[in-house]
Formats: sequence, structure tokens, C-alpha cells
Amino acid sequence: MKALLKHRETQLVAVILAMVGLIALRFPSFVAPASLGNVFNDTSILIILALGQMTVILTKCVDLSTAATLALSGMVAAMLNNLYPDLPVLLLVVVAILTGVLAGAINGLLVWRLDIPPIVVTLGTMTIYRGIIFLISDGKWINAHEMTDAFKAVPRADFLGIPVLSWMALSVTAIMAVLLRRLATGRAFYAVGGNPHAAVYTGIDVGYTRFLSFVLSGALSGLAGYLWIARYAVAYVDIALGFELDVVAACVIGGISIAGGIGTVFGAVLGSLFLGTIKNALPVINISPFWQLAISGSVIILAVAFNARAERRKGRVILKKAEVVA
Amino acid sequence: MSSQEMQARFIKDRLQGRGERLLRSWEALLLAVAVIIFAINVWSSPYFLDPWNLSDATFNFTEKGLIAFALALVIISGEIDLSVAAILALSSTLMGLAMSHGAGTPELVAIGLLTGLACGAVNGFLVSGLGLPSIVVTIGTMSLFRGIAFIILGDKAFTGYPSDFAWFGQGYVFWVISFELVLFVLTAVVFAVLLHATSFGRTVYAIGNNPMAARFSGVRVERVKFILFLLTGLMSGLAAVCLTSRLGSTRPSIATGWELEAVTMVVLGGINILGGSGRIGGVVLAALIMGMVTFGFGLLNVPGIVMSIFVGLLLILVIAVPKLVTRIRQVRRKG
Amino acid sequence: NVAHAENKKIALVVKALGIGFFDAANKGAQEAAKELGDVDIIYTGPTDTTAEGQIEVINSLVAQKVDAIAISANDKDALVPALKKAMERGIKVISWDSGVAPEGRMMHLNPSSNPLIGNMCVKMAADNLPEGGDVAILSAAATATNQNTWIEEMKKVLPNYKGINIVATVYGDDKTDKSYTEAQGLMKAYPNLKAIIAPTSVGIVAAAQAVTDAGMVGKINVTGLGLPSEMAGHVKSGASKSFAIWNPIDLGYAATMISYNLVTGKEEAKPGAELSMGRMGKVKLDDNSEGAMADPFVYDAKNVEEFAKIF
Amino acid sequence: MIRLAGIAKTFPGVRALGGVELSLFPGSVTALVGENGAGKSTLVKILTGIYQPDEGHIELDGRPVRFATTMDAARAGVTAIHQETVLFDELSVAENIFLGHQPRTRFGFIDWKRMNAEARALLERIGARLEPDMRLRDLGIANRHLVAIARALSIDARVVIMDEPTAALSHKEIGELYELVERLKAEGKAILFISHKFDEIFRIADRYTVFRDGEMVGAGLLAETTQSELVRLMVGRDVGQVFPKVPAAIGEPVLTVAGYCHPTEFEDIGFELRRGEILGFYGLIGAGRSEVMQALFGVTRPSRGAVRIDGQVAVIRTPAEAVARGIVYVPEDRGRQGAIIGMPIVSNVTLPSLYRTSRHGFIRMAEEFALARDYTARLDLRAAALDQDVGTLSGGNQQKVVIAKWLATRPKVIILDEPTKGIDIGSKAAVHAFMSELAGQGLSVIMVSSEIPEIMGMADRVVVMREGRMAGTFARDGLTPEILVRAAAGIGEEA
Ligand SMILES: Nc1ncnc2c1ncn2[C@@H]1O[C@H](COP(=O)(O)OP(=O)(O)OP(=O)(O)O)[C@@H](O)[C@H]1O
Ligand SMILES: Nc1ncnc2c1ncn2[C@@H]1O[C@H](COP(=O)(O)OP(=O)(O)OP(=O)(O)O)[C@@H](O)[C@H]1O
Ligand SMILES: [Mg+2]
Ligand SMILES: [Mg+2]
Repeated sequence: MKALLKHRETQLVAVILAMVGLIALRFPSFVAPASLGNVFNDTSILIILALGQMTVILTKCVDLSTAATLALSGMVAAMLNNLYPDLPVLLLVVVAILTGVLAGAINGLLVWRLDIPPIVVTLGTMTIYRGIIFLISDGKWINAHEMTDAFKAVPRADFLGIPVLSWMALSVTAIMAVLLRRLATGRAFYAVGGNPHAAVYTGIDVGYTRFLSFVLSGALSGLAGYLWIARYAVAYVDIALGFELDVVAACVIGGISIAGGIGTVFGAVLGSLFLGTIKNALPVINISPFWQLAISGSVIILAVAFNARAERRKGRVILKKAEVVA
Repeated sequence: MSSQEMQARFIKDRLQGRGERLLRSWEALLLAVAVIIFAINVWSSPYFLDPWNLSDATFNFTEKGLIAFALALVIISGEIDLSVAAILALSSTLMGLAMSHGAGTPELVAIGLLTGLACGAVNGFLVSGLGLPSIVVTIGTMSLFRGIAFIILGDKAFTGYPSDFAWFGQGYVFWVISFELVLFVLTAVVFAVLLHATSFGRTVYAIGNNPMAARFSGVRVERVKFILFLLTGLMSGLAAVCLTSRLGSTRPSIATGWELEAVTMVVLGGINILGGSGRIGGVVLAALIMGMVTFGFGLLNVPGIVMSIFVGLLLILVIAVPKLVTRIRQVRRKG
Repeated sequence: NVAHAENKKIALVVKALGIGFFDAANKGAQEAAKELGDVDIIYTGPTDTTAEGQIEVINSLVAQKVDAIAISANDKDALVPALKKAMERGIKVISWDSGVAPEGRMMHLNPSSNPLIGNMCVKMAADNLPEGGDVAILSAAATATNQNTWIEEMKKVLPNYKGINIVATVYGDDKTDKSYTEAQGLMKAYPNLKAIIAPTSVGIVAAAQAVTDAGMVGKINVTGLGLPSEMAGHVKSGASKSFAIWNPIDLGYAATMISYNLVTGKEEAKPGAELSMGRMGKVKLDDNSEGAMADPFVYDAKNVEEFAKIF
Repeated sequence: MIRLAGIAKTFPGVRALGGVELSLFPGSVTALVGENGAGKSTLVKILTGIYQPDEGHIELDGRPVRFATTMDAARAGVTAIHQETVLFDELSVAENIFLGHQPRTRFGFIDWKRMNAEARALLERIGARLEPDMRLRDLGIANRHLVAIARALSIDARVVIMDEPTAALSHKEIGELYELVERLKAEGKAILFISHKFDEIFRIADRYTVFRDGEMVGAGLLAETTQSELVRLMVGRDVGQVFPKVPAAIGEPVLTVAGYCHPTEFEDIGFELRRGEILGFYGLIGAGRSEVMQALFGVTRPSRGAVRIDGQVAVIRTPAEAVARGIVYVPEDRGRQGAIIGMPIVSNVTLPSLYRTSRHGFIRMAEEFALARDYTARLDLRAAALDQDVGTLSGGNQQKVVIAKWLATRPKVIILDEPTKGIDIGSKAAVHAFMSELAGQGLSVIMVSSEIPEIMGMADRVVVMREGRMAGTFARDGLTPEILVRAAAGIGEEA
């Protein structure tokens, strides 16, 4: 029990529950199951992106191009749908994911083969990918009526009473949990971020592992790109502009250490839910829209300070008597 | 153990001469790029080589450059500040607030600078006082500072700044030389001296290379970092004075996205994003390059996003190409 | 290039490239250019809706020595210094759609009169609510000039519509996802909501989508200002009973015509003047040198399909 | 069993190995000796597939093999305990042991259950009392090393390489390691043992190979050689006295420490340091000596106690304050706390004394170089130029830069924490000679060391620490290794 209390994740669950409870006091309708389901559904895309970003951060890198990759993949899918309405939606989803994979692979290759710091690479590709959207779409929007109904229907389709969008987030979470816990590649992400130098000695190719994490992040951004565009039924250059910072913030709130090697799937999901709940709740509890930005900023800072305290090294204890107390 | 090490007791001061070092430096590469871009601009638009037009073009980079100089020091010390644009917005908002209560030009400038300092102090406290990672702290304060601006201003705007206040962003010191350009050059010199010729600058490099060893060498790491965040806040406040004066009005969304442009400028300028190396001269050249690219493309009416593709590519290529070249050389030597 | 050198260069500067409404305005400008013969249109703007971006664009247009700038502003005040400088260098500057403060331009062409638009928005909501009810506004950026003016006008005419309450104003920043989330928030916070008024083409589409997704079609009516091509689907589904817009093609056309007449010196923009706009007739300027083009036009299930093909 | 033929390896600018020959035999321990930077660790990395040789080849049972990855080497039965710690703080003990070759289920997933069970068995085998699910970051340095050993043994190997395995172990664990080596030998494994400690080489090894500047300069049976013969092969010349302590005039007290306490690390420390004195601090690894020194230097904050410098009470809260009062500290962890690798020699040397080479905060280049030149020359630094990055120097020379940096501040007290750890015998003699010289000039020296010969040879007095407390202070006269070991291990106290 005590061990449970100490876990960052457990604390985060408690904070989220407390927050939801407080909102419920003023707005009971917010905690109706349907309403909470909606909050989760709204957060699904953030969860998917955060899980991708998490693998990158685990390897001591950062991917600032996720939102741009999302927009690019979504635009590619939407344009194809517009030009060839007969193509099956599943194929378009695959195309979106592959676009993401390609974008991620470019990031990964630059980091792996040319040893350019990830923040520089993704800062560069972030603008490049958005620029490419402008070039391929000629800056035009693709609007709801230019997409087929089947294309738009997928995320909101109902399966066992839950929208497919939520199912997507749930299954990506499950897959990532298995990947990071039960596959050698997953453990390699932790090893590479925890101690890149030592990873070399255990036969892990540090660069290649980072490459893989970027590809994975790209693939998830690609999937999220399709989901985003189908859900909001519009595609244009500035889709999800600045969203990459939300994704990084969600990871950090969820206890993924920016220094690499520390973090869990559960944490990333909770971090996203936390951010999602706040963004969802603020308009509901009638907080002036002008306060929202400052509130989410403060919350991020608090979360970072909180996590840093939890993470602070206990230090080695030499004195015997101190050891008993500690 | 190389044979060099085994030789004489006498150790010479420098491995390479000054000239050779300059020639091989990042700045030389940037200068070449700048000259090429200048030439392309001259060739592609008849309007480029006009003193007034060139003068107008400098506004594309002067304010961002002011921020980039201070940011460069922060990045060399191994930290980062993503809240610079938000600080600018908050400074501008508080200046507007003061103006609406009847403050005159000197007070406005003071308030702009002080707000910047205060925001820098908040960042500095969180990063060096509490030891939190600067990249996430400043993502947080970025929302916080701009959020406060939104709280104050909401959907309103401050307009009607005193007419003499306009001089900072719209005034000319001599012929086509604007006040902002003079300020840019002066600040560049001050920061170059601070970084390259003072003991403070030296400790900044030491911290960026190895904060632990710097601390063990008697460097007051926390204090230096705090000062750097203060400086960045101050420069953001200064940029706020210029931009507010140039726009003649304030809205909370002012300077959105500038943090990434400033970081891009710094990195393009050859400052190692991981800390420890880089020079102010590079940042000056990077500012010029980015300004010329924006203006040159603007004259051809190329949309802004295409310019950013170009800057993004430049950012990656300028770092990638030298690495590729050495790699190819190595392979050739072996093969 | 010699032949072109004598052509008048008129720059049509928009809030951001890629927005359907402005692309349509560009069509109108091109039409005017063809009619006039000796005009080159430079259609440009930043890629995101910021004042700083527009200033850079203005600076490069000044450097190119264009003859006129016709701008739809992202910020009423911030553009003033840059546009003033343009005027000092002999460039004719007018604003259209979203205005610039009087010091920064020679005249402003309102697509329609602001009181009319405000009234129309409330009327469209009220027409479908004989018993009255709660209504919310979904705006664009909190800084958008025209949005704020229209919202003020809406509030002014409210007493004329019995039973209609405006319960909230939220801002979607002309971003789809933000507008969508805000619309969802409105539905959650106000269970009795009967209509959402979104006087922005991005917001209205997102709100209609949100209403559809929440299964509230028929319960909540989305109305406001939108483009027929973007709204056709939502009118069909019933999420939106009706919406209004002026014709952006006409707007672009008129702005170009006015600019041309100012450049050639045939006409002068001053309070009380009457400026001609080609096939659109004439516009009379008020004390602020502002003029309104036409009434907003209402689209509903009957006519939307037809116009969707045009813009 | 395994044979290396003509192996050569060049790093940019450095030829680490050139045409090396080496053979290992089953059931036999081969000691590999050589100065710092002779290429020993590089050879280990080639043998385990981390580096690829530029020339030459490896033969296993007479057949040439190629180790493209560490996995190839492991499959061929070669395993190593590396010199650097190659462990992961955030992972469990079991994962640290099996990372890279985890047991898998039929579907390719990691079999955590089996992994933990196998880890438990391995840990038992080497006598480590650790749970497989403990997180590594909660372990002390010695236990970490045991995990590293368990990791090496988790590969069913025929060739076991140990690169300075005893450098971080204490007395007791070293004994256990020797037993393990004997057991492996009895199992018929071929063992390569790298060490700078000659007593231990002669104790457990059968054969030797000597490297100098990346070349093999000698090999044979240990029974047929002597220590001085090995040293001559290593260094290429005779090395004089290793501990050239010259008696120095001992003056008045410079540093007095009384009732010094820290909440978790040490308690009730008190001693006096006099002018010209070398005060040794001995103890088993982890006794808390470094902690005391770092508190004196202002890195950590003590909870109670008084420090006096020249009779004046001194409160030291930061290293900067310590330096200002004339106390300087040469840390144990050279790479992380000592040298600033990415900066030139000159900047490293002048960093703490910048105020002396600058006016009003502006640095004067000429004075700066003069200062650096002066102190590096005194320490006989070997480098090509003063603006060369410190990272390009060998370990011993890096240590000299750190010492030069502190001498340039003209301190009263210099604290040397394990000054010769991992330093070869030639450089060691130089450091010792220099220490002696400093004391002779009236500087007070505190020397923390875990090597008995060094302590006995150099110190005027010795403080022994055990588990964060003082276990006794001993004068040089009549001191025997026996006394030190008993005090450090607490033998005789309980009995
Ligand atoms: N990755 C590398 N890049 C460049 N030079 C290297 C690298 N690794 C080793 N060297 C150089 O190769 C030489 C041999 O180093 P090595 O680590 O093998 O020495 P060693 O014999 O193990 O020394 P020690 O006794 O200090 O452990 C040294 O000069 C070292 O600086
Ligand atoms: N659990 C640990 N985690 C991280 N670093 C450790 C740990 N244990 C030891 N160290 C580091 O390893 C080095 C050697 O530690 P050591 O065991 O020598 O302790 P110490 O306090 O230096 O005691 P002494 O100097 O008496 O040996 C020190 O730099 C110490 O900080
Ligand atoms: Mg070695
Ligand atoms: Mg120690």
C-alpha cells in the first residue's frame, strides 16, 4: 500500500480524481458517465500522440514535429479521399500512417546517421512538413463536403457503445504497454535513454533505437492525423498548430523524464487525461476563456515541480542509524 | 598516446594560427551563405538594392535578434528559454496598461524592461533555484505569461501610445539607419564582449560544457544561470519596447511563435543546442540571413510558409553538410 | 516585361492564405483586373493570421513599389504604422472586410453594414425559436476587429427579439479543433442551449460538426456567417437551418475597382465621397471614410446547393 | 583457445592498437598490463564486438571469427566485465543482468518470470545478497559491481575478460572476486585479467602480456618474471621510487575540524591539519571519506560542527567560498567533476583563478596563457598546445590539468581524492613526487586513498574511517597494514 502511494502514477490518479470531484461539486453533469466518456474521447488523439512522443523522450530525444506530421498525414489522406472518393477508408488510414512513418524516418535518419541533435532536426522538419502541406494543397482547405461520409464516419462510429476514436486510443495504449514491457526493442528504449554509453556495451545500437522511436512516433502521428481530420472534418495547413507543446507537456505531467529513460505508458495516458480534463473542464465550469492559458501554464509548472520532487535522488546513506530512519 | 604528447616540455599556446581558425569556423560558412543569398536577392529582384528597402528589411530581424543574443547565452549554458515571446507579450501588455493610466514614454520603457526582468527572475528561480528542467519550465511559463496578458487585455487592445514613444520602433538615427538597427548592432557588440572577453562569459561556457565540474571549480553555477535568465527577460522586455512602438498598439497575441524563430536563429548561428559552444558573431550572421531570406522571398511574393521551409532546410543542411563532407573524406581516406 | 511595367500593381492582402473566403475574393479581383486590362493583381498574405506576418508582407509590397494595397486586417491598430509608411511613399491604401483604424487607410469597404450583420445573425437564430431560448456566440480570435463589432451590434438589437438570451461568448481562434471544443463546452455548460451563432466561416463549420457529433441536430441550430460551399453539407443534415454571407467575389471585385480608381486619380477617398465599383455600382463614404457594400444574403436548404458551386 | 593476430585499431588522431598478438588458454588466467592509454580496454572492446579492428583477425579454436556485434561475441562464448560501469539506474537488477539477451517466451515476448529466476540463481552463485527486482539506483557502488559481474556470467562463456574489476571493490569483495576467478579457472574457462595492481596480478594470474603504446612488448609465464621486469617492459625504462616521501617541516595547524556531522553520511568527524603535512584518509570504499571532503569543499552541507582555518571559524557553503578561503579539492570522479572535457587546457587551468587574469571582469589573454603555461610546465604536462581540448588528453594528463587548475589558485589546503586511481605506475610516481614537493613548500595536503601502500608511503598521519565515523588516527611511526585494515573493517572492536 505504501509502495502504491509513492508511485507517481498513483498520485496523478488521485489528483485527477480530486479535480473531477471538485468540478462535480459545481457541475454534477460533468461527471455523468457519458460526459466523462466524452472527455476521454476528446483526449484520445492527445493520448496517441503522447505515447509516440514518450518513446522518443525515453531515448533522450524530443520530437517537435509530431503536430506537423499529424497535419501532413491528415492532409495526404484527405486529398486522396477528395480526389479518389472510391478508395477504401482503410487504405487511406494506412497511407496516413505510412506518411507518418516516412516523416518519422526522416527525423530518425538525421538523428541516427548524421548525429544532429533531435531538437534541431525536428525544429527544422516541423516547418518543412508544414510547408509541404502548403505546397501539395496549394494552401487550400479541404472541407467537410469534399470528404466522403465513410471517411468522416470512422472516428465517431459506435462500437459496443464507445466511439471508435476512443477504441483507437485504448488499443494504442495496450499495444504500447506490451511493446515497452514485453519486447526487447521496448526495453532498449529505456536502456538507450537511461545510459546511452552503457547501452553500447549491451549490444544495443543507440542510433538505430532512436531511429525506431522516431518512426514509431511518426506512425502514431500519422494515425492521429487521419483521426483528427476525419473527426473535425476539415484539413488545412495550420491544423494542430502548436499542439506539439501540449504533447510534450502531457508527457512531462505524466512523469516521463525529459532526461530520458524514465516513464510508463500509464503515466503518459494519465498525463494526457489530466491535460485533457483541464482543457475540457475550463469552458464547462465557466472560467473566462482568457484565464485558460494562464491556468494550464501554472498547472504545467506545478506538475514539473511535483515530479522533480518525486524524482529527486534519495542519495546513498552511509550512516547505519540514518538508514533505519530513512 | 600520440607521439606529440610525448615530445618536448614546451607547450605552444595555439595549435592553429588565428587566420586558419577563422577560415575553418562556422562563421566563415555562414558568411558564405549570407553572401550567396545576398547575390541571389540582387539578381532576382530589382527592388532589393535600394537603401530604403534594405532599411525596411532590417525590421524583419532586429527585434528577434535582440532576444536571440541573450537566448544564445542561455543555450550555451545548457539551458533553453521558450518563454521569450510570451515575456514580450506580457511586457507589452503591462506597458499598455501603464499607458492607459497616463504613463509617459520614460515610464513605459522602464515598465517594459522591468516586466522582462521580473519574468526572467521567475524563470531563473524555477530553473536554478528549484533545479527544474528549463525546457518544460519555460513551456509552462510561456503559457503563464501570455495567459496573464490575456487576463489583463481579454479581447481589447491598447492603442494610442504617446507620439514620442513611436521613435523606438519607427525612428531613424541617421538617414536610413533606424534606431532598432543601431540598437541591434550595439547589443551584438555588448553581448559579444560579455561572452568572449569577460570572466562571466567564460563561466557560461564552463557551465554548458560540464555543470558539475564547473561547480567543483568554484563557479557559482546557479547564480550565473539565474543572471542569464534575467538577461533574457530583459532583452525580451527591450524587444517588447521596440515592437510595441513599431506596432503602436498591443494585443495579447503579439509576437506569437517568435520563440521558435529565435531558437532557430541561435542554432543556425552555430550555437550548440546541447550547450558549451558557439559565438555571437554566428548569431548576427544568422539573423542577417534569416532577415534577407524573408525579405528576398517577400519581394517575390512567395508565401511565408515557403520561406519557413527554406529556413528549416537551411537549419538542417548547414549542420548536415559539413558532417557529410568529413564523413565522405574519412571513407575515402580509408578506402 | 516592358509591356507589364506600365500595368498598375494592386496588392490584395488577406488575413491568411488558403482560406476559401479570401480565395473567392481573389477571383473577384482577377475578374476586375481582366475588365480593367492594365492591372496586375498581387494576391498575398501571411500563412497564419498574425499582424506581424501582415507587416512583413506590407513591407515587401512597399519595397516593390506597388500602386495600391487593399487589405483585410488581422489587427485594426498594429498595422497602422506600416500602412502609414506605405501611404507616405505614395501608395494608395484601402481596407476591406476587416478594417484598419482610419489613420492607416484612405477608406474602408465594409462587406455589409455592421448593424445589418448583427441584426441578421440574431434574426436567423430567432426565426427558428418562436418561443425564445438560450443562444451562445462562437467567435474567432478575441482580437478580431470585425467579429467584435458584430457581437456588439448583436447585443444592441437583442431587446427587439423577445425571449432570446445570449448566455455566453466563446472564442475558437478560427481554429477548427479549438472551435469544436468550445462548441462542445457550450453544449455541456448550457443544457438548454437552442442555438449557436458563429459569425466566422471556420467557427460555423466546426460548431455544426460538434452539434452533429453530439447528436443534437434538431435541438440546437447553428447559424452565423459561412460559405455555401463549406456549409452545404450541414444545411442538408439539418445542423444549420440557415446562415448568411455576402458575396466574397463581389467584395474582391469592388476592392480592386476602388483601388484602381484611387490609383488613377479619377476619384478621391474622403468623407462623403461616392466611389464607383464597376458592376457593383457606387458606395458612399461616411464620416469615418467607411462604406458598406450590400446586405448579407441568407442561404438555406432552398438555395445553398446552387451557390455551393460558386464559392 | 582464442588468439588475436595482428589486430590494429586507429581512432581519429590516435593509433590505439598496432599489430597486437595475444593468446588465451583454457583454465588459465592471463594478466594484461600496460600504462594508461596503452590500449588494453580497446582490445577488450574489440574482443567483445563493440569495436571492429581495422586490421588483423580473431581466431577461436583455430578458426577465424568475426564479431560484428556484442551478440556475436556472446554467442561465441566471450564475455567481459568492462572498466566503465555499463549499468542502468532505472532498471531492475534482473534486467541489468539480462538486457540484450533476455529469456523469451515462444512468441518472442520477454519472459519476466524466467528472467527473475535466472537472475536470482546467478546472484546466489557469486554470493551477492540482492533481489532481482531491486532498482539499481538504490544500490551502492560495490553491489553495482557485483551486478556487473553477474551480467558477465549470465552469458555462458568460455572466455571471461575482466577489465580492472577490483578498482571499485572493497577488501572483502575483492577476496570473493579472487575466489570466483579460481572457480572459473577450475571450470576450464580462459580468463583475461587487466589490472594496475601488481600484488594481485602475481597472486591470481598464470601468464602475462605487456602492452606499450598499443603494441605488445612482452608475454610469458608470471612464474618466470619479476615485478621490476614487468614495470620495465611497461614503461620502457626503470621507474624510481614509487612513494618518494621526503620529510617536510611540519608547522602550525592550518585546518581544524571538530564535531563535523551530516544527517545521513557521516558523524562526529574531527581532525587537525598542519602546515606541510600530508594527512592520509584511509577506509574501505564507501566509508564516507569523499563525503567529508565534499562537505569541507562546500559541495554538501554539514548539519553540525565547526571548521577553522588558521584559527578563524569558517563557514563554507559553496565551492566558491572554499576556494576563496584556500581549500581546493581534486575530485575522485575526474570525468564528471574534475576536468571540463570540451574546453581547452588553458581555460580549464584558469577557470577558478579568472579574477587574477582579468581586470574589471575582462580577461587578459596574455596573462591567462602565461598562468597556464607556468603551472602546466611545473606538472610536466604532455600536450601539443594549450588550446587543445582537455578531452584529447590521456587520463593521467587530465588529472594533471585538474591539479594545475588548483595550484594556480595558490591554495593553503589541497584535498586529493584517490589521486592515483586508475593511473599507471609511471604517472603515479610523478603525482607522488609532486605531492611531496608541495608539502615541502608548506602546503597542507589531505590524501584520500584506498591503497594501503600509497597511504603508508605518503602520509604523515592517517585517519581511518568506517561507516561514516572515525575509526582512529594513527601516526606514521609504527603503522602496519594490519592496523589499518583492522580499523577500517572494525575487527577487534566488536570482539
Ligand atoms: N572512442 C575513442 N575515441 C578516440 N580515442 C580513443 C577512444 N577510445 C580509446 N581511445 C584512445 O585509445 C588509446 C587506448 O585507450 P584504452 O582505453 O584502450 O587504454 P587502457 O590501456 O585501457 O588505459 P587505462 O589503463 O587507463 O584503462 C588512448 O590513447 C585513448 O585516448
Ligand atoms: N549508489 C550510488 N549511486 C551513485 N553513485 C555512487 C553510489 N555509490 C557510490 N557512488 C559514487 O561512487 C564514487 C565512489 O564511492 P565510494 O564508495 O568511494 O564512496 P565515498 O563516499 O567516496 O567513500 P570513500 O571515499 O570513503 O570510499 C563516489 O563518487 C560516489 O559518489
Ligand atoms: Mg582501460
Ligand atoms: Mg571516495
